[in-house]
Parts: sequence; structure tokens; C-alpha cells
Amino acid sequence: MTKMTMVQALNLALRQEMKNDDGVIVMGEDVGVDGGVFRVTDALIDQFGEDRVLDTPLAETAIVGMAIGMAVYGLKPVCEIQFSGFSYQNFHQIENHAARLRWRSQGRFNVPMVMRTPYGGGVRALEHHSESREVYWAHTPGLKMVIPSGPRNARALLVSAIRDPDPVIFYEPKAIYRAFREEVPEKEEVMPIGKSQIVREGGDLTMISYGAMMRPTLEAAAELKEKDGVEAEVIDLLTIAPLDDELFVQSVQKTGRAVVVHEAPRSFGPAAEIITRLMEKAFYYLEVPIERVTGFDINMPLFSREKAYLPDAKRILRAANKVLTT
Amino acid sequence: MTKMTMVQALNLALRQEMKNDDGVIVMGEDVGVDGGVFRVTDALIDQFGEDRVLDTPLAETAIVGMAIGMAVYGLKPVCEIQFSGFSYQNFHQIENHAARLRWRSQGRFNVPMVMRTPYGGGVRALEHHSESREVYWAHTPGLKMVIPSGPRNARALLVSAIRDPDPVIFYEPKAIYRAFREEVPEKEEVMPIGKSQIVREGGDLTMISYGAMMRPTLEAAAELKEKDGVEAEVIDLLTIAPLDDELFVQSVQKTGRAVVVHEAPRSFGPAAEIITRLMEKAFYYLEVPIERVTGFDINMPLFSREKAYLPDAKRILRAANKVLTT
Amino acid sequence: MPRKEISIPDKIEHISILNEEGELDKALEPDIPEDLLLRLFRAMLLGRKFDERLLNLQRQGRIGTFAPTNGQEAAHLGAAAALLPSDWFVPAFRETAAEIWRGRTLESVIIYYNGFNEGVDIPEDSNDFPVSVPVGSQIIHAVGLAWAARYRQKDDVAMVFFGDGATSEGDFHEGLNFASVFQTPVIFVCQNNHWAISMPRSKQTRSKTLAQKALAYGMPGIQVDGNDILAVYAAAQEAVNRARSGGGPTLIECVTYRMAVHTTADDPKRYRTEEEVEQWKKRDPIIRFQKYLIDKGVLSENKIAGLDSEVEEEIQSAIDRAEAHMKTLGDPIDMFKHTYAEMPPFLKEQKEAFARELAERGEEKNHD
Amino acid sequence: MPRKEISIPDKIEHISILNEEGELDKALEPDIPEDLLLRLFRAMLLGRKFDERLLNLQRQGRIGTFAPTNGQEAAHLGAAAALLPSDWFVPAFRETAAEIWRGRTLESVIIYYNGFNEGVDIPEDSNDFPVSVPVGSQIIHAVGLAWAARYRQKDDVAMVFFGDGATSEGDFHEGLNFASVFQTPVIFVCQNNHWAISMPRSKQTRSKTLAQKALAYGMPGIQVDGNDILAVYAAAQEAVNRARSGGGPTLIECVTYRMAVHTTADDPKRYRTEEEVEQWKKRDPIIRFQKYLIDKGVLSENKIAGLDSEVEEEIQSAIDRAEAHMKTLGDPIDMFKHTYAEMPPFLKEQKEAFARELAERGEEKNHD
Ligand SMILES: Cc1ncc(C[n+]2csc(CCOP(=O)(O)OP(=O)(O)O)c2C)c(N)n1
Ligand SMILES: Cc1ncc(C[n+]2csc(CCOP(=O)(O)OP(=O)(O)O)c2C)c(N)n1
Ligand SMILES: [Mg+2]
Ligand SMILES: [Mg+2]
Repeated sequence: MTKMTMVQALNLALRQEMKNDDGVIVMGEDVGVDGGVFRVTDALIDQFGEDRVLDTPLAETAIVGMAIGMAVYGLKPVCEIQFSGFSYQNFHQIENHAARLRWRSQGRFNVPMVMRTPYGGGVRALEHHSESREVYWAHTPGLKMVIPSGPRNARALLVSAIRDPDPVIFYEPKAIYRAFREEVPEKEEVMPIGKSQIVREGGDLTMISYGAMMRPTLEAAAELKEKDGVEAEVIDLLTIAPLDDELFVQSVQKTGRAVVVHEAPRSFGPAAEIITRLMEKAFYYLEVPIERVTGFDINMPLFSREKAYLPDAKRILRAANKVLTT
Repeated sequence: MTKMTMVQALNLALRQEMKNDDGVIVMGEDVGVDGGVFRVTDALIDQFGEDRVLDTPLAETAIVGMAIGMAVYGLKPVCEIQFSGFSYQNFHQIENHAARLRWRSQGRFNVPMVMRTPYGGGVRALEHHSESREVYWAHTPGLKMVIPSGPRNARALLVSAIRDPDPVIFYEPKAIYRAFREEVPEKEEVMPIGKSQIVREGGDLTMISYGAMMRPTLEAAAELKEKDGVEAEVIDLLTIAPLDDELFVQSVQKTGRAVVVHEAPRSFGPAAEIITRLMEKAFYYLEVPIERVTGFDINMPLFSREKAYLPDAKRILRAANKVLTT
Repeated sequence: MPRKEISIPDKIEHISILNEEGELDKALEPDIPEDLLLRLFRAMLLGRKFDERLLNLQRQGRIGTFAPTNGQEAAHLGAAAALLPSDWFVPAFRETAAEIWRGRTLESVIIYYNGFNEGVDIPEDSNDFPVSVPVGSQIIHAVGLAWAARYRQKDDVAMVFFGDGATSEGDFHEGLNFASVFQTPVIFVCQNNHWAISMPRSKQTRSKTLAQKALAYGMPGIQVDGNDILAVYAAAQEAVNRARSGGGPTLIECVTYRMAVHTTADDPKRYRTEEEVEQWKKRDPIIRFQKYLIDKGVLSENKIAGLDSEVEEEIQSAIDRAEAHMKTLGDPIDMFKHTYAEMPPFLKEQKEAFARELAERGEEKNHD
Repeated sequence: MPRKEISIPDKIEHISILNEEGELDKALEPDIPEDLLLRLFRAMLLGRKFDERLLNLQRQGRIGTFAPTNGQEAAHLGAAAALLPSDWFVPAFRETAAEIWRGRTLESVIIYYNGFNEGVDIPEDSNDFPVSVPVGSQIIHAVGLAWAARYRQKDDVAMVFFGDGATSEGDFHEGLNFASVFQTPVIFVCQNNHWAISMPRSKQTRSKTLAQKALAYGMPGIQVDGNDILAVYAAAQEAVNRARSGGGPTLIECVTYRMAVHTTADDPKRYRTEEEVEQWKKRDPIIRFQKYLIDKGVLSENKIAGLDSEVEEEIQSAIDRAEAHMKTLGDPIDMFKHTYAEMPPFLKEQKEAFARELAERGEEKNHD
């Protein structure tokens, strides 16, 4: 196994899937010659040529719309939207078509495409480069929405997303593109879409998060143990839609206490759905109200204040302590 | 007072605001000569001329984008998107600009525009004409999102939306465009954005809804009273964002039981936020889990099955009874 | 280095072969086998009569809203006739005669316009898309299909339809640009029927023609008399051949007219005059083509009468079959189908809850 | 009625006035007062030196990512110089010299690129938009502004900037179409710098020029040598006059070159050759303009040296002021400002919770 960053691991996933299946086509702005602005598609064009790695004109609607046509034909396009802040340009193609063509054609066609896009704060980028708006996709019937939290699961989930017969929105937490390395096996590895994971076991409190927020969440969990001997169970959602509520419901049935963490704005955010599922399925086990630690209901500030905006271990700890002490 | 349909009441609001303020400009596809496909803008062009009522080319992005420019200049554009299913075409203009220009210009500019659009099922329309996706807007910081439930409040809220210094997404429940009439005073009437209303008082159960779903919700409430003597308190949200949680929190603190009703898909839907606010602010008052009665997580079926899809009084009653008897 | 005019390689041409009187420009007459001519005529007739019948059904409340095609038969049929069955056909929503030409059954149209998803019933061996309601959004799909065909070394082309209004959408622009940049084998057929609901073509854009929008993409653009099926066929044939042989995309503007309402929810009296409509009655594509065929000796009054009743019978029996079939389409629970390849757990829960509700409520909560 | 070519009313012209050698086409020389010529030269110099200095600061980690303008000064300054102060100026993100020309302070640029929202600091009497990052999205705003100006019977025009890449976006298409349909007084200035990050102009679209895209809207389009400030100014002046006098919009393509990186996060070595960049060094807009001004006798080597150090001082003191000012921009809680005219209750709760958190945590949770 080699230690890889998430960028390298994603590149490996693409490379291997392109090799396995000549229907896999990578497309987007600057994904070819330039290798992607974050280098996720680095050197794919050298190995697979211009016909498998398409540098497209600057038009998100057409990137996604063309991918829909290719996918219906039977190819497996993986299109990159350079930043999630520019995926709203193609929102209608996803809502009007990608999410519906299977249903609208009564199963005759399907859209096995992936829309990859970096999201979230933490890299001191320009405006529109740091938002987290996974709800737009997660609320849209017909879509799947996946968010990895580290190199290894990023690679395995991207492979699954490419093979999935339905359209998958694949949000890549850019804050951890290069923040750390993990062992990633050269040998093929897949992970099921629609399944979350317990990444730390514990019986005192359940912490639910995903993406780049897993790191501060785990930090907080470690500190809870260290300082107070509290055993937090930490769940990494991995898939946002369809949401795997079984695992976190079971966990909260055991702990009775929960904190949900995300960087997306709070109101109508992902935590609301998670908390509501817990209300529906674990109400009688809840000892105290569930806390959510989230971005605020404001535009993501420019980067000098992004750390202040983003949840960090301390903010998560405050919430955990509240849940533990009330 | 005259009895009016919602279409007539909205027309009255536009007419009066256009008269009051020559900065109010109505624009969109077929809003002029044709008077709007639902006739909400009927005959405005006769009274105010082509310069105040713009029939635009067929391009949602440009309609909204142009309105943004007009609003920054100081006008008050009210643009119509013919069906909410085509507002995703202009989603990026709203997200990238309308919702942000105040913040992005540090308060130097603001965007006092309204985007009106009919939404929801119930009129046996074609595909893409019946969805409810209020969450897309409600989750976006910087926007306000209003949904009236009858002619009178539609008129008063539209006037407030036009006068609001910030962009307002105004969803019009097309199922009740002409379904019933109400007395609407000729004299100006406004209602505050950001305030919900108790439309039926009761102490046994809180029912929270908005838009076209108010009717089946009130029907269910009436039947609860009639059949079982149950006093349901019914709340009409009216504004979805910013959400007025004070009223429904108070109500549930009194009743301990709640049902939330909407036609939008369930997962990551509006009910999730409402339920989460209740979790945060009324947890210790809750006797039983809150129920949500919603659309399903599927595409809105074509019209032969739309009644089956949409929540109705019976489905709401089932949920209410569950909440009352557990 | 004075101000100099830049010469643009692509020119915009106009083709007309059969004029309003049905007179032929011999020099341009395409070489179409008699059999195909007759099939096209029958398809136009069927399209027209079916459309009229649908309007009746709608007025009787026996179907829901739909978009009539009356007057535009030559435009969409002439273009579709230039395709091979294996080519990709991507309609907007006003190409019913061409959909039927390609193999869609009349009953599926009726079922669809009755609000049943089952009205989309695309055979496994068909490459036809279902109608697309969001204006202009389907254009780019054809580019993706065509790209994929070329990638798979198939010589399939894709043909996509849209209206004059659609040319204002960003999707039109992005789609045509991609097609030209990637030189995909795709034919863009714009049915310029002069109206986008209440918006006349003249206010939709200030360009003199829609065809010239091709110049923005360095793509050939051509305008044809869209009520002249020979002209449409000739232009489409040329574009299809160019595309199939690797010559890239073409934009074809078919100048035609929407004789009827936009949809059955529309009242054109609010925005256009009877005189304008009358003008266009004279340009009826069927009458013109019929005269040509009679002049050519492939059609007779007798034969026409025969076709008339044949087509009417076909329509009637389709209506009967559709109505019978719809009686079997009872189960509202079917709306949960086809959202994903495999139903995720939470959706299963919803479906089961709905099934319990249905059981409790009996027949009453059923489809309309 | 044979196939006939359709003649299109608008023609696409090219203007060049000062060639690469700085030689003048006397016939086309615009009549610019000496004072304005000198101010423009100084602005170009300031733009260039400020850009170079920003690059240094960025490499030292003293500012974040930014988009250099090096080589494009003539294109955006020449266009902006044709505006009145009261006109509307709508930039993309690569018009810094023009923003400064219009009155933006150097320190606000530095503060902005340091990730402080406070770097947007538009004076009350200015009609300048903040930079717009989503490519092409700002185009249509200018159309709305221009429409509103005309509606208010002001003779303000709006000028909007964007790159070659932006012409592929749907927003470009919809914006230009609306402008033409409504005949709004707006000038579309495309800085065709040959690259959209790694995508060369030649692959962005197959049209021979970007200017000819105007033909799709029945709008005048013109291509100018964008490294020739006289040509840009002349074209912009003409377009501004046309717009102001009710003649509607114009598309101007300024052919220029992005000499530096796309942004400081970019590595152009991955996609373009040094030779190409070298070619364009010879076409430097400042050198060319300088030669013209010297030839004309309004500039001397001496004066240039004086301007050089004046400009450098101006930049240094702006940096000092910016750095001092940023020390006062401590409070992260300010991020709650300006979301709405009035803060809604739930947001107030969030802000108060954040304030409590800050208080608890002391200085530690502060801005970077
Ligand atoms: C994106 C979008 N916007 C608006 C509509 C509503 N609408 C349906 S058809 C139509 C006019 C279409 O005009 P055109 O493209 O000329 O086609 P035609 O109806 O004339 O065939 C409009 C505005 C829609 N379906 N999709
Ligand atoms: C809608 C959108 N898509 C993608 C991006 C990422 N991006 C920023 S600049 C750029 C290239 C812009 O090229 P061009 O329009 O030629 O302007 P230039 O950078 O050359 O000035 C891209 C792809 C963006 N900012 N907005
Ligand atoms: Mg039309
Ligand atoms: Mg460029």
C-alpha cells in the first residue's frame, strides 16, 4: 500500500476505472492538459488520450447536459465541475433530467454519470469557492449524493459512484484534498453507496458528521475521552442521500445523546434531516435535545474569517458538553 | 370588500404597487400581452404600458439576472418564472448574486426584487409543472421565501415582498389560484414577512403547514374536532425563510404534540427544519414523536396519480391520530 | 491597417422547393422514392387528424393538456424522415407526427396526455427520447448522444428539435457551441413556428434569421421553408449526410407556423390576430405536398379518400385500446417505480407506509 | 426560388490603430486630449506595477490568490476610459487597472485579496460593481442596469467585462439577446486574452472571431487589437456614443493576451509554451503606447522616470495603509453583517451564540 493524499487517491480511482471500462469518460473545464485545477485528473490525458479526457469549453450546463446524453448512450461520464459554487449553473440539467430520465423513460434509459465537485471551506480561496450546499442535491429525488472523508474511502466511493447505474453527485471536501495521507491499496476497493460507518465506538454520546468535518469531530471525540473519559461513538455518513439512518438510529438508541456536525448553513441543512430521523426512530431513547454544530445562515465569509465560520473541535466540544451535561 | 380568487388578489397587489411606485416593474415570459399563463398579470400592460410590463424572451437566467441589475439600480422588479420547475434554470443567478449582492458589496447595493412563481400539484399539469422545492431557496442565506395560503394573505404578502429591501422568492400555490374566493379589501393591506399565524386555536395538538396544504390540514383539524372533540391548533407558516419558530414552539410547548404537513419531498424537506427547531426549543414538552406528512422522495408523478401523491385530509388525520394516541 | 471587414466563412442560405401554390423548383427537387413520398404523406395526414382528434378529446375532458402540432407536420416529419431508425431522435414536445413516424404508438400518446407515466413506452430497440418540457434543455443531450456514437465508432447521428423560443435559452447556446467544438454528428432542427406562447418571433430576438445564430459557433446554418416538406427533407438529408460522414453539426431553421393553440390551456386570441392565422392557412404543408404528389402522379383523389378513412380507423382503434389499457393502470403505488435502479431503504419505508394507507382507505385514494 | 444566400445586415469589423511597432494609422487616430492620454498612460503603468507588486506579495504569503492583469491594461483601461464617472461599470475579475481608473483604491484591492470582505468598499457616489467570480454571470446585470437607466430617463450607459471563456456560458447568450431585444445602452467588452485557464481560445469555440457572435443577436460586433489602447478607446467611444444616443448595445472583442498566470494558483507551464508568451511580449500595450506618446511629444524619458517612481510610491503607501487597516479588521463577528437589511431572529440567535463562543475562547478563535 502507498500513502496517498485524497487527490492522489481520487486520481487512482479514475485511472483504474478508465482502464477497467472504456466507457468511462472524464470531462470538464481544465481536466485534460492541465490535469484539473486541483490535479485530481492529473496525467489522465497522457494515458487515455483526448477522447477519454475532454477539456470542455467553459459551460457547466453543457458539461452536465452532454454527460447526460453520453450516459444514456451507455457511457459512464465523470464530469468535474470546477467548484461546487458553479454547479448551480447546471442545476436545472440535474433536476430536470439527470435525476429523472430513468423515471421519465419508465426505466428505458438511465443516467450512470458522476458529477464530481470540490466543496467546502478551508483552502483560503476566493468567493464562491467555499460553500457547502449538499442539501440542494440531497433533497432532489432520483439523485445519490456521496461525500468521502479521507483518501481511502474517497477512492473506494468514487469507484462505486462510477459503477452506479444512477446519477451520483460526488462532493469532494477540498480542505482535506492534501491535508493528510492514508494507505490506499493498489488493488481495487469499493465501498457501498448508502452506507455510513462507525469510525469510533462509544456508548456515551453519538457524534454524526461527514466530509472535512470528520477531522474536528474526531478530535473532539478524542479530547472528550482524554479529558473526561467520555466514550463518544462517531459516525461518518459517507452517503448523504439516500441517507442511511439505521446506523445512527441504533447508535443513539444506545447513547441517548447526539451531536450533528456539518459546515453547511444551519437552517434547512443536512442536520435537520438527521435529527428528524432520530426524532422519528429514536425519540424514546433521547435523554436531551440533539445539538447541531453547523455553518451559520450567512454567506461563507471571505477567507480571512473562514476559520471563524467553520465548526472546529472546540465548537464541537462545547456542543458535546452541553449534550452530556444537560 | 370584494370576493376574489388568489389570482385576482395577486393581480390587485401588483396593480396597486405599480400605481404607488413607478419603480415597480413586472417582467417575465408572457406576462404582458397574454397577462400571464395563469392571468396573474392580466391587463397590467394595458394600464401601465410596455415599459412597466415586460414580455421577455424565453430565458429564465436573463429574466432574473436582468431583474438583479434593475433592482440594484433602485427599481423594484417583480419577475415571474412561469413554473417553479423552470426556476432551476436561473438558480445560479439567485445563489451567486441576488442572495449575495448586499453582502458582497458590503451594503452598498441591495436587490429588492421578487421572484414570483407558481408551484405545487393539483392542477393536472404536465411534467415539471407540479413540484414543491421550497428548500432550495429556504436553505440559501440572503433570501426570503414566502408562501401564501389564500387570496387575502397572498395579496398582503406580495405587497410586503415588493417593498422588502431584500430578494424574496414568492411561491404561489397554483392548486388554490382559483379554488376559492375570499374577501379582499380594496384598501392597502400588508402582512409582515417572517411571521406565521395561528389560524385555528386549540390545546391538544399542533398542526403546522403552509400553502395549498393549509386546506387539507384545516379539514383534518375540523374533522378531529367533529369526530373526537380534539382541539387542534393550526399554524400557517406563511414565511418559510426566515422561519418564525417562536409561534410554533410556543404552541407545541402547550400541546406537546405536533404534525407537520407539506407537499415537498420528505427527506431534507421543510418539515425537517421545523421538527429540528422543536427538538431544540420544545424538546421537554414533547409527549410523542412529531409526525410529518409530506410528498414522497420520488418525482412528482404525472397528473393521474397526483392526488395519490399529495397529502390530503385523510392522510393528515392518520398522522394526527397517531400522534394523539401514542 | 484601417478598419477592415472580417469575412466569415459560413454563409446562411435559404431553401424553398415547393412554393405556396405547390409549384416545384425542379432543380432542387430531392430524389425521394415514391414509396417514401407516400409514407410521408400518410404520416402527415395521420399527424393532422390525430392532432384534431386529440383536441376533441381534450375538449371533452378525455385527455389533459397537450401541445398541438397542426401546421408543423412538414417541419418535423421532413426532418425525421432523413434519419435511419438507429439514429437518435430527441424531441421537444411539438413533434408528435415525427414521434409516430419513428414508431411511437398513438395509444402511448393518449395515455401520456392522460397523465399516466406509462404513456412513455419506448421499445428496447428504439433510440427515441421521451418529450422534453423544459424548453431548450434537451438540445445538449443530443450532443452527448452524438459524441458517444462517434466514440463508439457507430455512424449514428442525433437529431434534436426545439422551437424559436428555445433559441433564447442558454442551453441552446452551450449546446451548439459544444457540438461545434467537438464536431459531433448532430442536427439541430428549430421549428420556428413564429410564436413562443404569446411571444412573437420578432420579439424573441433581433437577429434577422434564427439560422444565422449558427455563425456564432462557426457552424453551417440554413433556413428552409418549413411548410415545404421537400425543402425540409433536402436540408435535413444534407445535414444528416454531413454529420454521418464526420462533417459535424448543422443548424436548420424551419420556418413554419403554429396554427392552433400553444397548448390547450392557451388562448391565442389574446395575442394574435385571425388574419395572421388566415395567411398561414394558405401555406398548409399538407395541401402543398398533396398537389405535388398528384402532379407527380403518385397520388389520386381516390387514394386520398382511402387513406383518410384508413387513418381515421387507425386513430379510433388507438383511442379504444388506450382507454381499455388505462383501466388497467390502476395502482397508484406504481409511482414509486423507476426512481432508482434499486429502491433505497427509506423509500421502501415510504412505499410500504403508502401501501398500508391504500389498504386502509380501499379504492378511494386512487388515481383520477 | 433556388437556394439563396441570406444577407445579414450587421458586418464584423476589425480595428487596429497603433501597430506592434507603435506606428500610427493617422486616419483612424482618435482625438484624445493630451491630458487624458497622459492619465491613461499613468494608469497603465500603475496597473502594471501594482500587478507585479501583488504577485510579489502573494509569493510572500502577504495576500491570497488573485488574478493578474499583466498585458491586458490597454483592453480594459481603453474601454473604461470611454465612460463617464456616472456610468455603470461591471467588471469580471481581470480589470483591476480599470477599477482603479474608476476610483477603487489600491488598498481595497489588497484588503480584498487578503480575504476581507471589507476590501469591497464602494463609495456612495460610485456606480461600480464589485468583481464577479462566476464566469459570465455579471453580463446580464449590466443589461438590467442599462435598462433601468433608460427607464429613469438617465443617459447612463453600462459597460460589462468578461473573458473569451465567458462567451461559452449560457449567461452570455441570454444577456446579449436581452440587450438587443430591449435595445439597452450597454457595451459588452470581451477581453479575449486567448486563454481560459488552460483552454485556448481556439478550442473554446469554432467561430473565427468572438465579435461575430454579435450576429446571433442582430447586434453590431467589432474586433479590436486589445493591446492597442487607441483602437480599444476608439471602438469603446463609438459604442458608448451609440448606446447613449439610443442606438443600443455593442459587442467589442479586444484581442489581447494573458501574460501571467491565470491566478496565482495556476501553473501555465502545464498548458502553454514560453514561445507563445514571448510572441506576445513584443505586443506589450504599454511599450506601444509609450512610443506613440513620445513620438507625439507628450511624453519623455524623463517624465516616464518621474511617473515610475511616483507610481511606486503610491503603491507602497497603499500597501502600508492596507496592512495597517487590516490590523483593525479583527472582529470575526462582522461576518454576520449585510446578509439582510434587518437581521432575522434566528440569525440573531446564531450571532449571539457565536459572540458567547468568542468571549469564552478569547482571542484564539479569530481571523487568520
Ligand atoms: C425552461 C422553460 N421555461 C418556460 C417554459 C414554459 N413554456 C412551455 S412552452 C413555451 C414556449 C416555447 O416556445 P418555442 O420554443 O417557440 O416552442 P413552441 O411552443 O412554439 O413549439 C414556454 C414558455 C418551459 N416549458 N420551459
Ligand atoms: C461559472 C464559472 N465556472 C468556472 C469558474 C472557474 N474559472 C474561473 S476563471 C475561469 C476561466 C475564465 O476564462 P475567461 O472567461 O477567458 O477569463 P480570463 O480568466 O481569461 O480573464 C474559470 C474556468 C468560474 N469562476 N465560474
Ligand atoms: Mg415557437
Ligand atoms: Mg481568457
